[in-house]
Amino acid sequence: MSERETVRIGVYVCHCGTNIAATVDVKSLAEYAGLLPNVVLSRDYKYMCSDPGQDLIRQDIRDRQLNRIVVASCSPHLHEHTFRTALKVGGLNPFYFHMVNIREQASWVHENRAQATRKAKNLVSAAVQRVAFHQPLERGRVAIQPDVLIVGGGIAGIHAALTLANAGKHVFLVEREATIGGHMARFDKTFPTLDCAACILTPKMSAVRAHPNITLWTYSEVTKVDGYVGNYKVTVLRQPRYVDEDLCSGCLECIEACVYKQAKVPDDFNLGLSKRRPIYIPFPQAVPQVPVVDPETCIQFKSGKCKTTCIAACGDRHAINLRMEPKEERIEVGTVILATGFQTFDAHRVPYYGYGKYPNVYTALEVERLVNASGPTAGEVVLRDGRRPEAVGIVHCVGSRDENTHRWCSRVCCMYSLKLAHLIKEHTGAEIFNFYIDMRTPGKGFEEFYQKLLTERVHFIRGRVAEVTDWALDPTEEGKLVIRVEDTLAGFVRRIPVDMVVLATGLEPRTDAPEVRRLFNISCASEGFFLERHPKLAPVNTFTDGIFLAGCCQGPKDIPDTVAQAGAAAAEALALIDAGYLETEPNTAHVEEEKCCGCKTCISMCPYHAVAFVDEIHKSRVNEVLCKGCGTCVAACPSGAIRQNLFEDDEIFAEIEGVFSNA
Amino acid sequence: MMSGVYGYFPGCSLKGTGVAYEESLLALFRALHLGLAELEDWNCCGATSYMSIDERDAFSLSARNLTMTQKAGHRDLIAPCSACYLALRKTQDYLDRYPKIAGGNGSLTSIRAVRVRHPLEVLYTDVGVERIRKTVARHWHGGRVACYYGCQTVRPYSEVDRDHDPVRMDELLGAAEIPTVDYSLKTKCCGGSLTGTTHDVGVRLVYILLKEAARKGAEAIVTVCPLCQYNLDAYQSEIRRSSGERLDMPVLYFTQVLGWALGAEIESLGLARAISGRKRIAQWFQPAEKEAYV
Amino acid sequence: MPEPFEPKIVAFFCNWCTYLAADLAGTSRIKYCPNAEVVRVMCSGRVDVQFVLKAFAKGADGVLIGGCHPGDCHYQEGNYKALRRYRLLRRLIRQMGIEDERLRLEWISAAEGDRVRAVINDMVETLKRLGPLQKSEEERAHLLEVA
Amino acid sequence: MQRELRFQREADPEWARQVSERPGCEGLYSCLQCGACSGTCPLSIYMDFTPRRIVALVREGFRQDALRSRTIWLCASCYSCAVHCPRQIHITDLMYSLKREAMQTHLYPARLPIPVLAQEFHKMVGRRGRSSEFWLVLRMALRTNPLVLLGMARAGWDLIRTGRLSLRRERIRDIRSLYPATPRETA
Repeated sequence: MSERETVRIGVYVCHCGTNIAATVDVKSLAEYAGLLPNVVLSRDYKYMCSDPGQDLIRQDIRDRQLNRIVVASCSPHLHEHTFRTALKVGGLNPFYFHMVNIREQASWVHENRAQATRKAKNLVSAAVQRVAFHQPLERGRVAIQPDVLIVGGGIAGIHAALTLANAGKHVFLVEREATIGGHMARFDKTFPTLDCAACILTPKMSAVRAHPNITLWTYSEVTKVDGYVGNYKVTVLRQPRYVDEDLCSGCLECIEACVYKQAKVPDDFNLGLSKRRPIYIPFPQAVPQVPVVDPETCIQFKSGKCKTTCIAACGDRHAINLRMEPKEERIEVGTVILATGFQTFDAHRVPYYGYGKYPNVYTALEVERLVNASGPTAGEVVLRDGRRPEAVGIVHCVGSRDENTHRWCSRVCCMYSLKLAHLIKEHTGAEIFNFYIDMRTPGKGFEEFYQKLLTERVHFIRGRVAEVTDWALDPTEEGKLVIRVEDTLAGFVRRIPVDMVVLATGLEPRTDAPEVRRLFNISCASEGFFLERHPKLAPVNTFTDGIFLAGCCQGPKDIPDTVAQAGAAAAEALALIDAGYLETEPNTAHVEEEKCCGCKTCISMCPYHAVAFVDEIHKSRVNEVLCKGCGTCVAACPSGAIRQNLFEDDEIFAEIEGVFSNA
Repeated sequence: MMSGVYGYFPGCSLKGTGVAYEESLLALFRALHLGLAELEDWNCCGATSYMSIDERDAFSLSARNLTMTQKAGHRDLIAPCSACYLALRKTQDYLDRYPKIAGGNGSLTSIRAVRVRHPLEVLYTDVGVERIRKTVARHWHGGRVACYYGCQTVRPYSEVDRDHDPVRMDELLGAAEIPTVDYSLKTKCCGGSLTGTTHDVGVRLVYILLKEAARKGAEAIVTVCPLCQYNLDAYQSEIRRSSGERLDMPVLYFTQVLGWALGAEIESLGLARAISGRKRIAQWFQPAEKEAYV
Repeated sequence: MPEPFEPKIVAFFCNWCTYLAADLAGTSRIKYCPNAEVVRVMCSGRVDVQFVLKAFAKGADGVLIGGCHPGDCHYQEGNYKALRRYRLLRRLIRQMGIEDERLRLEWISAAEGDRVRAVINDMVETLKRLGPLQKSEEERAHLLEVA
Repeated sequence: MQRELRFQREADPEWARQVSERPGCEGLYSCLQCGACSGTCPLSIYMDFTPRRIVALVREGFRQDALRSRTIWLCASCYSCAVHCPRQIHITDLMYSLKREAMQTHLYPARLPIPVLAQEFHKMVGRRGRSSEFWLVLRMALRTNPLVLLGMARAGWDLIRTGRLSLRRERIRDIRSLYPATPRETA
């Protein structure tokens, strides 16, 4: 700060309604602040972040010639930007500002009013001392590359991709499986409207395929991400599917021609409920309409002695190439949308429900395939032995709301259980028993759907099923699966024999979520789903600029919410792209050349190679474009030659001293 | 700990109704060349009843046994009775988590250093399925059996096996070529002392366990707990009289069948102490001459 | 009667993990001891040896550094640099007659709001056991010199 | 006719809070009332209140109903509820805690043999350090309903026949060390 100018600090203490005022004595805090050095004005106000609150700051800057502002309110992660903008509008450099977090770090975490207030005072005094040293800073700008990467081709990725593509942006859509469509492609009907999933999904899927602005890479995974918001450098590994997407016409004759006369390989799209050939297409409406060869089971790969009738069938198109190699694509994008979805809870983890032990215990997803007209049984709901079930039990909350597995409510199970109850009853006329802890139907038309099911005379028994067993205590139970449960409303224990048990398994983060998280440098919440920047104010943003979230990778949600979120993520990306640039934080490092002794300690400190050694002058120099502003080199410099904007040594020293004002 | 000897806590039952358990356990450990040293002047574990009267007294009992184990210099204490096993482990857990039970001046000290073990788990982890398979000395010519784990050996404070679907007894018997059936009630309660207090209820539970085992084609039930064995063994004639169902099912200790398979002296397995299914036992456990030398 | 000893902790929290964890503790209304005042830095790698010594010199009874878990650093490896520096610091302060338990480095991710409580409460307990950091003026001056 | 109305004044929430602070009973308030405990309990079908309802009664402070119930005594402590509970509540330990309180306040159901057995067991082991099954059953029967002895005669004879019933009265040498002399918590 220049010597001439005298520091005139304004301190503003926020009540945040009663969030702060209830535990921190805001009046005495403001009074205390008023007595601190360089403070010319100190106020407390109900909501500093509100317009009138911000106006206060602007006016005082004008009327009282304030040149430093301290706001004591919530976390800087919430409103630092808000107040900096207020300073800017008030004609002051936005970085003559420091924020004190007396909500998350005082009023919300301490009970004793006196102690909380004392702590708040120390924090304010620290800020007042610190802000005196603040310097005017200019934000840099990074241009935003208009192309977008979307990871995951489920309904979230598809919707986001189409939204952006329709807005004229180019989208790279990367999907791990051989087709896009995700979980939704496996569903038959969707709740509560019971409209067929395929009818609403497949048109979107083909639209993706056809769209000139979308580059679709299935059977591919992102393996490397470099760079920063505006220009991420991404490497995508494309697994060989052994059928050339450009040459293949999708006639599927190769599949018919396969030497395997009938299918032998468990079909994972149908969760093993049907079989496929070594060359196959996941499902009839798959996008792209291009077969895949599975080297694990293809004879040619195993023995090299196959008649390769598939290649013959393909004829002069020569689309099948069994020597296809994995391929790496390198792309540059400005923004990324993660739509990597979820996985369903593994029912083997709750052995007392007999999944994997009793053949007629199914997971809900398996039953989705059974009721599906294009499924393994063409929509016939039959047991593995071909029998039609006469009584079916649907067990809710499998792997949800349970400290032994997952604590959270998976949000969709109640509704899809109702849907399956309806469909199974429709297909088989069986007696259906729903076993639930609490029925959760908060959504448009959801409660009405529940009502409909009640009138369809589906049984609803409130109680968490204790066990599914083949132990028969009564002749009528012989050869059946017996569900033992307390009917908590009737008030006694019941044994209900059924032919089929459906486990409503919950939603959990994908096993590889931690790796994906590291790849894109974002955080996970405690359950393992990706962490949004703010649950209400920035629900699709992450803490890494330019990386957005859509769908169940951020937490369990149904299709309507997923699509809505995907649209929001696309809009956030668009906002960045169309702005054309993003203002960067100025907290980068720079070298004071006269002090630098050329020891090169800093060079090894920087993972971004932002610090380079300039041989001519035998000193280090920081490339401020590459610098991400961590300050590690600053702390490491033995001669104190490197400085970091906003985190200058004297600023932090002042803050440390301020903490000891011993209020 | 293959070297050294295991401390051994019989508990009241193994000196009374469960004496066959003790006999066969000792025989089996001899056959495996494992040392067992009975704890000097041990006291009752307090079982389940004690907890209902006075928590602190209950923990004092096990605390004493643990302290003496440590004094005796044993790292492991084997408690074959489910009730004893649970009482000892629960005591360790509670005295650790709740200093206020231990008493301000730590008068009750939880001896974490002592590892409370169940013979089933010792056989599975310290000896191992492989060694059992290699040591098999007699071919089983009995029928299929149902492995019954009961409750407390596989519940919260236990390390014996998975609490919902234990398998270790099945695996050990499998290694000894003893065929087992899939028994859905393997962890259901036998009623414990209820057969003595609310007799009808207790016997009903026993009846269900026996009936389901028979229904699954088991010709005998194998247990790991003296109380389970007693309940299932002692009331079959009563059930026969009241329900008219022909039940005469041997109820054995896993130490008896494994002892047999691993070549322990037959007369030391306490087989004569069975009440039900004596005929079947007599047939199954007679040594075929040629196999005596295997 | 004299007020019971309330230790004073200066906590340097990294912006991306530990500071967010503290925010989470706040939004989850988790209650913990009010003895720690947080200084926000972008990365635990920014925490300079001098900051720690300065804090002790100024009268801190303990210093806590909070960073992202290994492998999770927002800046790839700043937390490893912090770890190295921390090891050295522990030795240094020991030589200066400061018990090394008074300096603590913890990895706390954005999801671990409750860990903030656990760590701070535990540290307060430790410091209460150790008692206030007794330093004569000269000693403090010396600390400042080194800083 | 039995009135099935409860006035709030009959509830004792303070007692509920105290229970929730006893070792093992911490989970009390996190109960979902899902009934997994009752469903898996082998004895719930004989109880006057299912375990779930006991938790509900305790949590709402209906002390008398909970302490007078047969339920707490029928619990054979197989811990099945504890391993099934989605909130990891130690229901078995809650039952123990209620049994002890029912004992101390003499609220346990009259002529129910289970509490009697517990008392006799506690006495016997307290005096001798070990329990002798024969004498234990005998004392319990004499104090409740001697007729049960007839029912047990057969089983008893079988045991004697197979040498599994010893009439010896076990005793440990160092009886003093059984309960370390510490005054009960005063603070």
